[in-house]
Amino acid sequence: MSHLISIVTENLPMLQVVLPMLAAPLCVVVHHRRATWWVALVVTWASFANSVALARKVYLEGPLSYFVGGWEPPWGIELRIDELNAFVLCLVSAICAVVLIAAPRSFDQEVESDRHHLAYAAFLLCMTGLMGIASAGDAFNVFVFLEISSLSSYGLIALGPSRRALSSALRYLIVGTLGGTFILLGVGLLYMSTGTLNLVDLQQRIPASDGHRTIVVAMVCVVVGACIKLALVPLHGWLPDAYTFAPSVVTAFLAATATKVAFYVLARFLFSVFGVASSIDRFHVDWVLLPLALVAMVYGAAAAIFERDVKRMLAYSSLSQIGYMVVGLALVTKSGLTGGIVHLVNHGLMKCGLFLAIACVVLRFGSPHLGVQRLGSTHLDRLRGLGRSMPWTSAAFVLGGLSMIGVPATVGFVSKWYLVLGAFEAGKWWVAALILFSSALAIAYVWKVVEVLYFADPPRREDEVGEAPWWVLGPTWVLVGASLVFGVWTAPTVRMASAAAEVLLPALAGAGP
Amino acid sequence: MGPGLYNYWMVIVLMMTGLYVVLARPNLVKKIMGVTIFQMSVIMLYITLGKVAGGTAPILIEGAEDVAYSNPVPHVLMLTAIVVGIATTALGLALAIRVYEEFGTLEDDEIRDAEIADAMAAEAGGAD
Amino acid sequence: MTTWLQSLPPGVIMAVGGLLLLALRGRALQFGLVVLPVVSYGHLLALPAEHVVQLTIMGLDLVPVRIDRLAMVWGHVFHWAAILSAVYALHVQDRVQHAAAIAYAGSAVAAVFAGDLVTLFVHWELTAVTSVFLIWSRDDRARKDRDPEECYRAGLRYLIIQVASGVVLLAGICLRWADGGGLEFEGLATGDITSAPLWAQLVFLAFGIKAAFPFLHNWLQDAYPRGTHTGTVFLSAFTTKMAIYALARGFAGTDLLVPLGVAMTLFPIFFAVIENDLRKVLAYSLNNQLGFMCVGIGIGTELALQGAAGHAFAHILYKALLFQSMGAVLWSVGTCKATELGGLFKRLPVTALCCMVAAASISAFPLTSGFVTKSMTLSAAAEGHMTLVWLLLLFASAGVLEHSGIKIPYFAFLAPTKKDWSAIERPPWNMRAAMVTTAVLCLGIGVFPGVLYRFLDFQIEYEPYTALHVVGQLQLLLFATAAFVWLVRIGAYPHEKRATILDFDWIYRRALPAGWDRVVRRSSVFWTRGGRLAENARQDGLVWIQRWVGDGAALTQTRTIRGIALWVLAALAVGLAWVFWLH
Amino acid sequence: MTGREPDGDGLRLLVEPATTTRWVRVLYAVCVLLVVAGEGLRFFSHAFDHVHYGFEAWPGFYGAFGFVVFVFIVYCGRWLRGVVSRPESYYRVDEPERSK
Repeated sequence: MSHLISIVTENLPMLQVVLPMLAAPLCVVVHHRRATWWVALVVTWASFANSVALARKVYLEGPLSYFVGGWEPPWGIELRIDELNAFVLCLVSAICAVVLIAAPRSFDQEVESDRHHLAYAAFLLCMTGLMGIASAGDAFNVFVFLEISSLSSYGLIALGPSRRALSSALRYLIVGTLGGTFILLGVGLLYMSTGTLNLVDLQQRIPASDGHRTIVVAMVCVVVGACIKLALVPLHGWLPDAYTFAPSVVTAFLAATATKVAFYVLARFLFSVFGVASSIDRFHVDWVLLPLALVAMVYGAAAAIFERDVKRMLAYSSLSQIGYMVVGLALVTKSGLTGGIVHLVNHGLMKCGLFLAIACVVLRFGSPHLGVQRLGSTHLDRLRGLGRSMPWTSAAFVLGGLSMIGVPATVGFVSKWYLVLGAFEAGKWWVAALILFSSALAIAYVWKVVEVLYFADPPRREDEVGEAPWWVLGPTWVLVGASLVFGVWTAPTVRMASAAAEVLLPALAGAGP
Repeated sequence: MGPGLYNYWMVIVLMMTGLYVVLARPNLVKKIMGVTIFQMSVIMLYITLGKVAGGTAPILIEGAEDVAYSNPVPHVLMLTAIVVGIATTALGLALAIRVYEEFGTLEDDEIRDAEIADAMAAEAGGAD
Repeated sequence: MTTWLQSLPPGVIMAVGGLLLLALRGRALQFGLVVLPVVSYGHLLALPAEHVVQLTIMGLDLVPVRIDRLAMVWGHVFHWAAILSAVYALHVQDRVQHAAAIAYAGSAVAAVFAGDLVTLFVHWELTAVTSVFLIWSRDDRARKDRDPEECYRAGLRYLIIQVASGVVLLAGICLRWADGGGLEFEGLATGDITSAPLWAQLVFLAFGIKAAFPFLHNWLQDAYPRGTHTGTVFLSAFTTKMAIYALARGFAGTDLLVPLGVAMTLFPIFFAVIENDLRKVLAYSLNNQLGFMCVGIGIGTELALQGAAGHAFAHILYKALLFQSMGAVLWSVGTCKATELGGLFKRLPVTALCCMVAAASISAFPLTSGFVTKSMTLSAAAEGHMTLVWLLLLFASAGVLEHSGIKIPYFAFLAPTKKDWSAIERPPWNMRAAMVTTAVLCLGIGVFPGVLYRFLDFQIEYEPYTALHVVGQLQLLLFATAAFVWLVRIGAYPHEKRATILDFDWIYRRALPAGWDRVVRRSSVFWTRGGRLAENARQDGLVWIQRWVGDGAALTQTRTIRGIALWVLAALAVGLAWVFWLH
Repeated sequence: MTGREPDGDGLRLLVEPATTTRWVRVLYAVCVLLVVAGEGLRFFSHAFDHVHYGFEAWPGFYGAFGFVVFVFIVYCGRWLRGVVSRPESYYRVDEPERSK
């Protein structure tokens, strides 16, 4: 028995990737709606426990390397977990675990019943990919896992109930593949000039090549590829449609994880692999990213104000929030980076909660975008007076919205606090002003929904509906609750994020919080 | 232009061809093909950079001491990349079939117009 | 366990518990409504008299709890007000209103015990967002006075101004923090505020908005008459007095407060004379009372500060009682317009008597609470040899008698009327119980001021009952009453009229929008052109933004793959150009 | 939920026109008495020795001050009404035109 336990504890880094990967085909084989769900549920929770255990180990004992099959690099595949990875892994597995609880009720309505097992399989594969990206120790496996997660997410999006889900998925597929291939190209060029794929080795060898043209092109390819996956304006074209038409639970899952992992890739390559000396000091990538991020911040929020479909509104709000994260990265200060990384988790929590609240609404009003001749159930006019008939859902939405604005005692405030602090550290007060301006825009779009929820009369009496089932409402409140808890009890997230920021910016360690 | 760079030029030609097809052709299947060509160009790049001048296949031969081998790693990597490429193409084509069933066309801009029409019809249809 | 309870900020039980009321109904709701403030008060009393809790969050040294003599005055009276108002509101079956009211009271209490500015800011904003529901609520009997649309808009204006106050406060805090200052909430400035640093001025302004300084005051008269009949009782107790506390804590001895306070005591008097809505009269009267407290804080001597604190204490009770009695009228009759009322004495004798006790208290008749506290401020002014201030405050005292002492009870209960009230319902027992209890408290403080002083741990034994003081005050009040009678008899006293009385809010509700209109539409040729451009810019600006990012607009429409891929290529090209240029 | 308060008839004395005149006379009488009481204080105690201002010791100062101020306030109010009084519907949202 103890032997078994030691096998498990020694293979923690691998297990969290392998478990969902093995469970995915199992789901296809089992082919039973509820049974596959149980399989997926057990596996995701196991992975979650695994990530937490791993994170604990990393914080106690420092970064750890795992050699797949016992082959040491450069021949074998290395999984390398440090403070940054552990943080991302915890977020991804936690979101997967919580979202999956809500999945069956929501799938029942939005996905054809003989495809549920496939949906769970794709879900698990996507999780595999995301966990893999976040734990891979070499550049090529980052690409492979990226493709695994992307391919399965195209499939998941295409499961959406409307025909527009198909076209959105196909668009995402083509653009996403371009992005993935750019990363592959960049990795090839890196290998060409350094002869290694291992991230740590790359980090050591790149300074020696001193801005070799091949490496520079590789940097551009990787950054552009990651930005497509990250949906940084103006490379965001695929995101609003994909989020709007995917099944509600899938949107909640992807919004909270996929873009976050892409952000991780971007940060990892810019700061660790290419190094601050090359990417920032020499080629000033931050000068390009910062304006784009600021535009994203304001553009996303402005578009969300006018958007009348709440799901799509949240998608635009995501663009804005991605802008915040990239701002944190492009400030290149300890506080800014901490803010960006902590926002990665914070935004994951609150946006996932908000999209699940939308899933609750969809459950009560019937599938969104089903018929051509009627409003989708996520249209603003459908939410009129919902504060009375669905008080818990509405309250969750309001709390998530407050977090989106950045009201104190919510996680949104914590992120923005560090971002503003970072802006001042960098001497860019105007960035801080823009962050506040964009928060003001957030008030407008959140208020728009609150006004409809609480101050508009329901269109008709028979439209009065009951509250959503607790299977969906529960996870929603877990996430909204977490976004309040971590808004007050900021120590765990902020400490992890600042440790992660130190990994990326070792030169600045000791400065800032 | 030495012969050593020939492959790289072809990589660039293929890459540009692929991207051009994605951009210029509204037909979704052609776009998928464009993406595939683009991927192939990158695969060719990897294969090319693994080649060592005068090198032979990386199979250990007993007794042959001074044989130059080509680098096997990029080849191995590309096995995975090809699988990824095939999966992408397959999924893309499958989606294209479903899109055609639903929209009755494969032209990107026509699909877009149909989607906008969907949205407007829903808005006009009202809450019920 | 004990330590856990000790580090729990007072009021949080109400602030958090209030939200739980949302889940309750019927008896459980009523039970929770009354029990929460009682439990919260018990918690406060169980804490040590001098007590500080420190906490570090995100690198900020916070003091969520700081209990001392000054804060305790407000701690006591806020809880009394919360309990009495809760009893008063017991008959209302509206979860949202109750939850908002209790959470509001709780955050106000927590604000008073905040030891640092950040904690203060959080509660400062919480009181704003919770209290607004008392204005928005639609479940109320006062249909005539509370048009839903108007209540909504008034609530929105109220919310904007209240939140703006918090934002100004936050700006001040940030500036101070950026200057390397601490966050402690204590003695922020004194003496000449105009030469104080900018952050102190901002904080002063933030406090001033909630304390209803002249020109910042209109939210008070705008919003309070729109509250529900029970909601306004809550509103009257907390927001403004919290601001008074903040001023006493942060800006004691700030000279500017004296002229500001005097102005606050004076101008509402004249508006109150002609206002028809009796709850709005009370709102003006509230503003006037705040002036007395501001003067006390501005003088800044021990006696003056004690007077301000004592006055706040007494004021919360009698002002609550006045709003309670008007709430009872509202509940019974459905309106509080003076033109609609009169002669209610016969049908609502208990309410009328309580109202008169409150009226006597606010006018500072001997043997009532106002007498013992207001005179402290006057004495402090006299001892500081501020003759003009003293005279003006005396003037204001006569004014208080006019609007709150005579006008309210006279027009509601005594004025001749042809209306027959025999059919109206009498207020339920809980409203009457709350009113009678509050009235007893008002009289009790007036009769036994020493008990109050000891209870509040005042340092100076001030003796209000000197023969000269009593006789002088009675002369002032009764001669003024005689003047009222005389004016009514000769027909010089203005009749009540249904009207809207313009005040400073006219500036932002009418003048600015209309002025914009004028500039744009009706001016000389030059301005017409420029104005049209400006107007077009305003309208077109929105249209323009919408054209780009509106629903289904150019930048938000579903894109073709070509559109997306073009951006990708552009990004790649720009990226390559960028790095090669730098290379 | 109607309370059982005593009907107001017993208190009618307070508001009947005939009795109000009597109450008013009582009020005037008390006012005169108060001035007398003030003067009494001057002769029989040291109350006026400690006043802050000299004018406080003038006979009937407080009474006169209260009377004059009250009349002043009321007349100011009448004047103010002419300046700031508007129809009740002035701010009414649905009738913006009428108020102009």
